[in-house]
Amino acid sequence: RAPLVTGLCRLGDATLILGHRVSEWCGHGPALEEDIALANTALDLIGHTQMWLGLAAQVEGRGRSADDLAYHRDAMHFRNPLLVEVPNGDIGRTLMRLFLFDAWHHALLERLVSSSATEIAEIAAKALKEVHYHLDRSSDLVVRLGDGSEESHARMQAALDLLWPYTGELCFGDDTDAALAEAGILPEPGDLRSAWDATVRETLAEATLAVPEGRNDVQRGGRQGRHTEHLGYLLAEMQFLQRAYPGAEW
Amino acid sequence: RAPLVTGLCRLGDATLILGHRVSEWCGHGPALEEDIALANTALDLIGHTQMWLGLAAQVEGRGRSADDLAYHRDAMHFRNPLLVEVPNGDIGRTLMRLFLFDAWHHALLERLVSSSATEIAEIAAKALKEVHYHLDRSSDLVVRLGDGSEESHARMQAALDLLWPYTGELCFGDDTDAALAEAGILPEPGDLRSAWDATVRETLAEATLAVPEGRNDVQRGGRQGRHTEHLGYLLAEMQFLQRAYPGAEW
Amino acid sequence: TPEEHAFQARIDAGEKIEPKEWMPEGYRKTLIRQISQHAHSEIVGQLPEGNWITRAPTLERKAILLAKVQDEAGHGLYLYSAAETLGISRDEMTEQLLSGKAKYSSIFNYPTLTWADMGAIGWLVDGAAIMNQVPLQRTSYGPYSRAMIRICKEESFHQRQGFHIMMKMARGTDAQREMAQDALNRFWYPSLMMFGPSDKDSVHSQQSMAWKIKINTNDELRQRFVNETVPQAEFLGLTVPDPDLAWNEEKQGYDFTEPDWSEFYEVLKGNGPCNRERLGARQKAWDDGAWFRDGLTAYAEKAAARRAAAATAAE
Amino acid sequence: TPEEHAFQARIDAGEKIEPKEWMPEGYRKTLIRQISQHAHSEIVGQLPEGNWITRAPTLERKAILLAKVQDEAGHGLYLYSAAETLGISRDEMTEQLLSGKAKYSSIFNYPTLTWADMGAIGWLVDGAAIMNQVPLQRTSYGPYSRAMIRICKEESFHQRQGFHIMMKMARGTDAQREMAQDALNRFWYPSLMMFGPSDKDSVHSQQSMAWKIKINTNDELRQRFVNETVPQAEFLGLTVPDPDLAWNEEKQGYDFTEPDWSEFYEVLKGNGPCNRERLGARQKAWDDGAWFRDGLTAYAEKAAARRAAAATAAE
Repeated sequence: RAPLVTGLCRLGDATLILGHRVSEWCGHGPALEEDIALANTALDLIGHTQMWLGLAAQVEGRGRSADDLAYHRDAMHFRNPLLVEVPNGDIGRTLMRLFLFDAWHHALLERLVSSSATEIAEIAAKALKEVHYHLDRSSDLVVRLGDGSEESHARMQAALDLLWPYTGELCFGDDTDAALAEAGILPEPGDLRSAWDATVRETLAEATLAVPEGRNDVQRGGRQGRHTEHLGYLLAEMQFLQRAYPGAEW
Repeated sequence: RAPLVTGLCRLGDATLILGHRVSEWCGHGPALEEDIALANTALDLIGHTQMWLGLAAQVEGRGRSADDLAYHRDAMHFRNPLLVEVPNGDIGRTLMRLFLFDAWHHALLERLVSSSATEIAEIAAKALKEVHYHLDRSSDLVVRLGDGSEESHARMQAALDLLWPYTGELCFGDDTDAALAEAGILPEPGDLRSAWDATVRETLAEATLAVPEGRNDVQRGGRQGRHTEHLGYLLAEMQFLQRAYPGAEW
Repeated sequence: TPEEHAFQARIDAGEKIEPKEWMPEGYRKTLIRQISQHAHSEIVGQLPEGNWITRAPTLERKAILLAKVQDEAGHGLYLYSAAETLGISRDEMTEQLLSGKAKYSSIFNYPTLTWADMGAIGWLVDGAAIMNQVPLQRTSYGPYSRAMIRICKEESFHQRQGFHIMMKMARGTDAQREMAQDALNRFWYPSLMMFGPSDKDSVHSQQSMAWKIKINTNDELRQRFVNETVPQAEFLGLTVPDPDLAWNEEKQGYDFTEPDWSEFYEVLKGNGPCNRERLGARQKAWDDGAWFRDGLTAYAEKAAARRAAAATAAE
Repeated sequence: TPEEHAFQARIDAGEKIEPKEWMPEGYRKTLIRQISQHAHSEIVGQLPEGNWITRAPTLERKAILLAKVQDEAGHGLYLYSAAETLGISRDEMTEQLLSGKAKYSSIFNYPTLTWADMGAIGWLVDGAAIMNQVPLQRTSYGPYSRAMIRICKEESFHQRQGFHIMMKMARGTDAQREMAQDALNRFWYPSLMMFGPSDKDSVHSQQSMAWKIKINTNDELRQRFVNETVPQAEFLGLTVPDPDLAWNEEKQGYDFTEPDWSEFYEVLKGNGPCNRERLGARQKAWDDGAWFRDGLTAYAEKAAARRAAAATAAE
């Protein structure tokens, strides 16, 4: 049961933290259509979070809720990959991060719809439709900005170079993953690598962006609870009300 | 007693929040000497905070400590003037804010050393020496940067223009102030205006900076608990550990 | 002129004016000013609420607030589109906003300081907006009227959500109740200002009413808002910050204290608590987004050229 | 050469070398490299701890941490000054840091993730630094030796403060104890790396020891550190993350697992968790500060010109 709780938190924490980052754009986007689309993406991700962390809390069986998990754990107990906690940077970096994440998220959900755990399969089926749209949108923008103006190309390449070392973690498994894969509950992260790779390489080629040469698994540890220095600040902000007013209802 | 607690919180909250802002520069200053000086200023201000909020807690008599006041009040109950919570901006704005504050702080402490409340007079005497040095330093830098390069002049003028509407609050009294002044405990804020004005105008003239034309009392309310949107974020960060781990000792 | 008479006759008959049809220049200009101001208000209005999205206290509240702010951006989009039918581009309107030539609702120059403000904005600010907008569903300009119908539906949903937050706060812990009361204290008079100055001081009103661009007077709407809102405040157990508030049996409405109009004009002049932050945030979004917009344009041009080349090659 | 022999004889006799005196070029270069690397470490070392100043849990802890970070900047200043006596400017050294030509201690490329890390840095990192620095008080170069004497005094104060934080955490709530153990887990091996690669893999060592720029070997110091630190961890009730750690009666010291040197070299290559953030922060401070430094220079020039003009007028 403990590995399953961890596995579900890894999913829910990833969507929660990424949803938080995306939501930071609200009202500050580069075009009105983009404001709307980013808010929509954030909304979807928070929706997934409610389902994943809700299920995690239920499996855990200690009477906690999705909100308890979101608002009452400190950074050490968060299990998201580091990629999603990196600060937004410019809109180019934000979109590149979404694309790199979406490519993985989509590959993962496509596998999860046939999880041996029916609750997981059901959540995945709901999320997959939205994430299909996310990936369509983010890959389209990566292509258009990568193959756009000189400046947009340079910014997208810089974004890719900066984020690349964080991407390997998405497909990097540990013992918990192995146990869950064994049980047919969640796929082995390594098994998603070829699908991720194919999507990413194809899109980047169309975007006229160069795949960085360095290793892409340099920055990892988030899924085991070792985060960047950024997560603590994010949580201080996100959790403030729950921490400052324990027991209040909202 | 309630007015005195408020009056002391106004002092301690001002030094706490300004100390926090200044401490954000640690390791990021424009020159090593500046890093050291800013850390030193922040340290002095946190020291004053310990004394003022310590006394506030004692006068309040509800068993709270300076730390309780610093870490367990939400923005609505903070009583600092808005000037100190404005984000740092560039080092020019940071130094200009320090100067505008120091000019007031110095005038205030010069009066407080003869407060009818001996504890206040004692704290003021200790703080005055440090603040004398702060004012020396910040006014010197305002002069040198104002009368420096074209760019440094422009930046200092922009900083002054941006901060000016917040300065009037420093010398803007309310009923609490009136009651405390009546008792000879704290001076009437309005009585500090001429000293503040003299210091500021003299220094700005030497710095070749123009005193802004608009009203300087447009932005106020902090001393009554109506803050800017910035304070909430500052407190979420500052108070995180105390909020997340209630009852722990550090 | 005969054209003007015919135009007024159509309006009096309750007909809708559509984009390609003849209209007096004053009608067009007034509508552009009014619709774009409304659009800008939706856009700038994202900011005070956006300020609490990352700090929303539960996942559900975060989702609701995100959806609401997204709706506001959507309303901005409808309204800019409606204004565009009158011959002004969205970029022109944006420039007018950023230069200060065009205004947005002053209420958004007030800060959101606690979570209760998310309730107060929904309850009071959206409530006042609806009071303004419901009659505008019957406005004479077709695209504007249709945008209003769509917007009003969503706004009343937002208002209920806001009231629900307020109720949770007002009936919550002492600290929550304190926040709720404080939010009401801070937003009450600015909400009353949303209807604009008293009719006697209001410019443009007469002609706008004849053209059915404006349906009710400012004072009528303000009175209606007070009459509806005061019992809600009582229901919440909160105190409206007006010691002179009293039911007037004769007029079947509340007597209430006028807002401080000098404050209104100060805020309008740029001296509100957040004018600089709000416009600064929009300016920054616009400036930072330039490369993004240019990049998309560059791609579109390249793609068009590639399609043209492919078409030529195929011939 | 005879000069070199005389120089070595002075060193062997325990004399201090002073700035204006003759010294071999290699001695000068090695010292510059070593002292500037140490100075850079103090400067970059402000960042991991600076990361928690705004979040320090009490006013007293905040004050202590501020004072500590201020001391580190002060140490940087002494050390840059000592290096400057060897004919390199502070700006040159800064450029070498920012270009990556000069290094700083790899330990500062690890993140500080909880408040316990403030304890771990004081206890382990400053502890290791002291172990390195105490012998250097006897180094042959006068200015360096004097800087070290001053620095060591403050560092041991910092180490005690760090240990005190660790004790509060280790003896605090469950959550605090968990943070303390986690901090030890994360900082143990990087602290062992602070002494540099094993003697057999270490370049420059022989000559540096002859010149008394280096007093002990890396492995000697590392062993000494482990011997001192393990009982402290036991006292705290924390577990050193090394299953093979064992007291060796014969050598009167602990047998311990070597750190993963491939990780060390990866971090050195720039692939540590925070290399980019640390250098990025220093680069930004430098770039953002350019106008400030230029402004002060412009003022100084104007003031000098004014003084000169006044002097001329007075003649």
